[in-house]
Amino acid sequence: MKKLLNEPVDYVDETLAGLTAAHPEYYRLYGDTGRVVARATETAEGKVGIVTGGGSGHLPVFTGYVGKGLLDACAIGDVFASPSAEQMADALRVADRGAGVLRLYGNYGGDVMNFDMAGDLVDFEDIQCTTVLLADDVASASLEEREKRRGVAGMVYAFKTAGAAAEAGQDLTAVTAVAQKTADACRSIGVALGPCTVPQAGKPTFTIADDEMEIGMGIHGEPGMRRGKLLPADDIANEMMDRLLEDQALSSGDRVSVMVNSLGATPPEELYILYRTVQARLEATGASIFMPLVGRYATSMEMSGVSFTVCKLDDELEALLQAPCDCAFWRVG
Amino acid sequence: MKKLLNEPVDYVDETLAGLTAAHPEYYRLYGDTGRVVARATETAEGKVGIVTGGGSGHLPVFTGYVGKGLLDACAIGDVFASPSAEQMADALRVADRGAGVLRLYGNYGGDVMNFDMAGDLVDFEDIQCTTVLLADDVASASLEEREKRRGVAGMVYAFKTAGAAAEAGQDLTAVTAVAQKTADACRSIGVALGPCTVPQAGKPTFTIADDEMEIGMGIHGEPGMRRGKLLPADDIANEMMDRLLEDQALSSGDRVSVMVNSLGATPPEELYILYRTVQARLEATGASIFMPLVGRYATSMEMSGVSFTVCKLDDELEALLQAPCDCAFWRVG
Amino acid sequence: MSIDRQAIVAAIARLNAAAQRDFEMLNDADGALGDGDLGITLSRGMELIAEITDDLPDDLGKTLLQCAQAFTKSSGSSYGTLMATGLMAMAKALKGEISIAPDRVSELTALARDAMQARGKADLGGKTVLDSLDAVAQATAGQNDEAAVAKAASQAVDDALDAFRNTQATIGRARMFGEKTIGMDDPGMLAMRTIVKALAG
Amino acid sequence: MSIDRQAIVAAIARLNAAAQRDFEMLNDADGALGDGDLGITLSRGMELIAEITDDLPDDLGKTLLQCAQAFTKSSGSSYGTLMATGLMAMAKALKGEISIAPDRVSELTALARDAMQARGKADLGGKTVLDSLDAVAQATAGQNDEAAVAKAASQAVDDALDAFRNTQATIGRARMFGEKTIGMDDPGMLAMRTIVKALAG
Ligand SMILES: Nc1ncnc2c1ncn2[C@@H]1O[C@H](COP(=O)(O)OP(=O)(O)O)[C@@H](O)[C@H]1O
Ligand SMILES: Nc1ncnc2c1ncn2[C@@H]1O[C@H](COP(=O)(O)OP(=O)(O)O)[C@@H](O)[C@H]1O
Ligand SMILES: [Mg+2]
Ligand SMILES: [Mg+2]
Ligand SMILES: [Mg+2]
Ligand SMILES: [Mg+2]
Repeated sequence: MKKLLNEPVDYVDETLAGLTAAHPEYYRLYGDTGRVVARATETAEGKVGIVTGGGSGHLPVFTGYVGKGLLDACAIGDVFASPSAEQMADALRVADRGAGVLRLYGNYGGDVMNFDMAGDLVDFEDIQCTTVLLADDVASASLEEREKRRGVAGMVYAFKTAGAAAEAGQDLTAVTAVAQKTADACRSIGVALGPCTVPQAGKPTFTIADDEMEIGMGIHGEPGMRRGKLLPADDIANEMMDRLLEDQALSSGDRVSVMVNSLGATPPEELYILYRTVQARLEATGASIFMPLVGRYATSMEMSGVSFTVCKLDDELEALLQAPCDCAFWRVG
Repeated sequence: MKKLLNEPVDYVDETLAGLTAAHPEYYRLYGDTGRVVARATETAEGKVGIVTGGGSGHLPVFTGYVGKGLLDACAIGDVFASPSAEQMADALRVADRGAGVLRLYGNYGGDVMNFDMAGDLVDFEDIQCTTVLLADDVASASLEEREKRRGVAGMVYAFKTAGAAAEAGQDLTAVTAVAQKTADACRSIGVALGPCTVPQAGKPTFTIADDEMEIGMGIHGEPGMRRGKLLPADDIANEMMDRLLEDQALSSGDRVSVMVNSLGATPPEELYILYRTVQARLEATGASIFMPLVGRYATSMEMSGVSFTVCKLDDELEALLQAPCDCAFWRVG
Repeated sequence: MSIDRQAIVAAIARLNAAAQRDFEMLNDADGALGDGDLGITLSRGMELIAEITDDLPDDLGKTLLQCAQAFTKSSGSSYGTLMATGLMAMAKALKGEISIAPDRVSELTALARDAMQARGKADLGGKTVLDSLDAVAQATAGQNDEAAVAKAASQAVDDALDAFRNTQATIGRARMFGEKTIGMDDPGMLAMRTIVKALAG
Repeated sequence: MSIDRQAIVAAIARLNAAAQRDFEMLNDADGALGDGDLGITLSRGMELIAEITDDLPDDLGKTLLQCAQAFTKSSGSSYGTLMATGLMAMAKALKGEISIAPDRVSELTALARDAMQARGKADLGGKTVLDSLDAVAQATAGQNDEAAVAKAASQAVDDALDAFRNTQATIGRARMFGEKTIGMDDPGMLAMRTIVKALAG
């Protein structure tokens, strides 16, 4: 394991300590366990709260997206492990300004159990909660079993649109509907070239030969659709776009945003090489591209690979996507 | 070599094609060789131009920092290789709005020769040029031979302050003075854990054992100060801060900005772990920290490692640092 | 004899000792089919409960609720959350009672099983802790002698492990291992054996 | 005999052929001590010059300026820039002239050497192309017969290689290799041998 860290057991707490020390204008820690990140300043009474949560090791996901026009709080677990229900409950508590809280997170068993339990805990405190799950990874289950899919980078779009709706003063039902619409509009797929190492595990999450790639692999190394020889970038991009366009057809007049996302180690140079093909494939359907996102938006530490997310837009989502937002990792407007 | 690319020979041109396709609001290609990136829109007549240049493979350096409040144009070579004098001359031509152009770049032999030659070429066209070289890497030569040092991440601070001065309408002499003051105020040092691969070379730039690190290594794999066993993050950060503070003493009342920069593969989690110690060491001198930058500001593709840059501020530099700027990789204000 | 605060306090001591004893075994079992943290989850949860033993009230509902909360604090791993869920379901049913007869064990176990099933959105037969609880609920049904209940429960967790050993896991992290799980014990069922045997004394 | 446009056009053909012939050798030499692109830089530069041969003017100054520009276009590698710098220095000195005698070779080579030295900010004796040029300038000084100039220049590039082979490089990428460079030829000096021998015919 080649990482810059101290004791593996302190990896997450030290990361959060550094994050909040470097950006006190954006983030503060909340609660006794130090695993809830909230906005630096309280939001106004009556604003709908948005809370996410999940395992560490995916920066900017999850904690990074706490900020104006985005999330209100986040409960963060050990690397690739769910936070506890109590920590999630704390995140719900700090996010509630009397108008209820949307739980907006990726579809992973542990996270779901704990967020449900957290809801039960704060129910006693009269905090109203709704839930929207991201299940955008087309490689993780068929379209028929869509609700079984894992949540990956598509959540960034949902953070953005729901965050903008909440910031604009929409109520819990409306904010939840925006988040659900965005979740439904997102399709993602990844390709992995190299693994990452969970600090406390000390060994790579998977092994892969020097000339191999795995299309559809999950962000924690979950098995993908096919493993094969590493192909030229254009071929990989085409194969990934085939899967996405199969799952959600596009046609003339459609508008989409697209994210070409590094899983960590893959540099922006390679993302831009891929973007050429992504753009060409989308435009070939007749769709037009709005606000493409190319960079590191949802990662798995030093994992090597990329993911593509296509988010189909309507007028409402397009407007919410370009509304202002501000956190240490992303600014719009 | 495990990279997402097509033909290695097309790596740079395809990267630039993707970059300009994804962000047409920021960047356009200029000149016949396609190796000059300029702002999407012409700046006003009379604005001092700022041009940089160097090898590819360092995004956001160099092309990424073309934008409002930053650079006007950039000549970009093959990976880790200088662009040609003719390409640099084109960058000077597109950046000149009648008020002269500052050449602001890192101290590498090939780049210096070519920028000097480019100056000779545009001299015939009555374009006035000044030069400021970044030579901030304390590991590359002693303080006595400071002018021999390599330029690394410190250039981002100089892009920012000189860019703000030019945007504010300062003349060539004043903009050059700001850049020189910033260059003089910057000290950097790196540590490498793993190499990157130049696409056309096809093999890693250096080899290093699984339990080793090299402190002071250059961004192209140039030999550093010492190679040794990988230490805990806090120890590494302390050793690097020792070198920086030795070279430029700080005392009570001083103000600095500090950059904790990933060389590429190293994830933000590790940067924040390091930031704790960086902050503690700076504050222990009595200095106060202004606008710390933690992220990927100057990279070497998928190289693993980090660099620290301390930039000592006065009122002028502090104001210029927080002035607005906007490019696809960085926004202030 | 009946189950009251004192019996629970005594049981907690046995549970804590058993969890520490089986720490490595459970981590290893979970390491083979998951992320290797089950020993940590169980022992940490029991430790947190042990810490609050002195302050436990006589009201069995409140007592179990506090035990549940200790598990929600310990970690975000599935087992801790499922345990908390089961304990909360029992706590609701026992609110206000300070002593119950052994013949309630079957009914309470079934309540926990159902609540945990709802929480984990998993069916019975998936080779999980649910199947152990189901076996216990069935084996203890109709029994009202404390020793008989203990013996039946103890036998049931062993039988459940035997019955599911050669089936394939379909739930949780173990699912990803597919056929490899055939012949291996489910870590959560092993943990429930540890718990039930400690309760049985 | 004197040096004019026609002589230059003929020389370009020989230079181009020599550069293509030594392509691999120069890449390999540069690969051992640098980034392995010197064969590419030289052959690409000569190709670009060959492409403009038909349009070269009689004015030797303008002709050499156009040759220089071809080298600035070819790449950003040091050697191309140094070549362009040397050619530009000679071009300035020859502005307006259409024919020169062989006795000017020494003086012109020295001009190129000095301009390149200024451009590369390197001292003589550093085991670079500058040392080859210096040897040529000295060996051809005072000679005014074309054959004698050619022979002296040709001998000088060989002598320079011999003289510096067992010294340590202190300039450019080769410097990073330190003592390893002792016993190895400098790639830029090898390239200058290719050039001078081709010019000598
Ligand atoms: N959805 C579920 N429903 C019922 N039992 C489950 C579920 N998920 C996990 N389990 C049980 O929990 C055990 C694993 O617990 P634990 O190690 O805490 O899980 P993890 O570390 O994967 O969150 C499994 O062996 C199984 O018995
Ligand atoms: N600063 C310098 N001054 C003089 N000669 C130099 C200088 N730098 C390089 N050279 C010469 O150029 C040769 C290498 O040329 P080239 O391969 O084009 O360099 P690079 O690829 O490193 O830019 C060296 O062998 C040396 O003779
Ligand atoms: Mg586990
Ligand atoms: Mg776990
Ligand atoms: Mg070379
Ligand atoms: Mg070169």
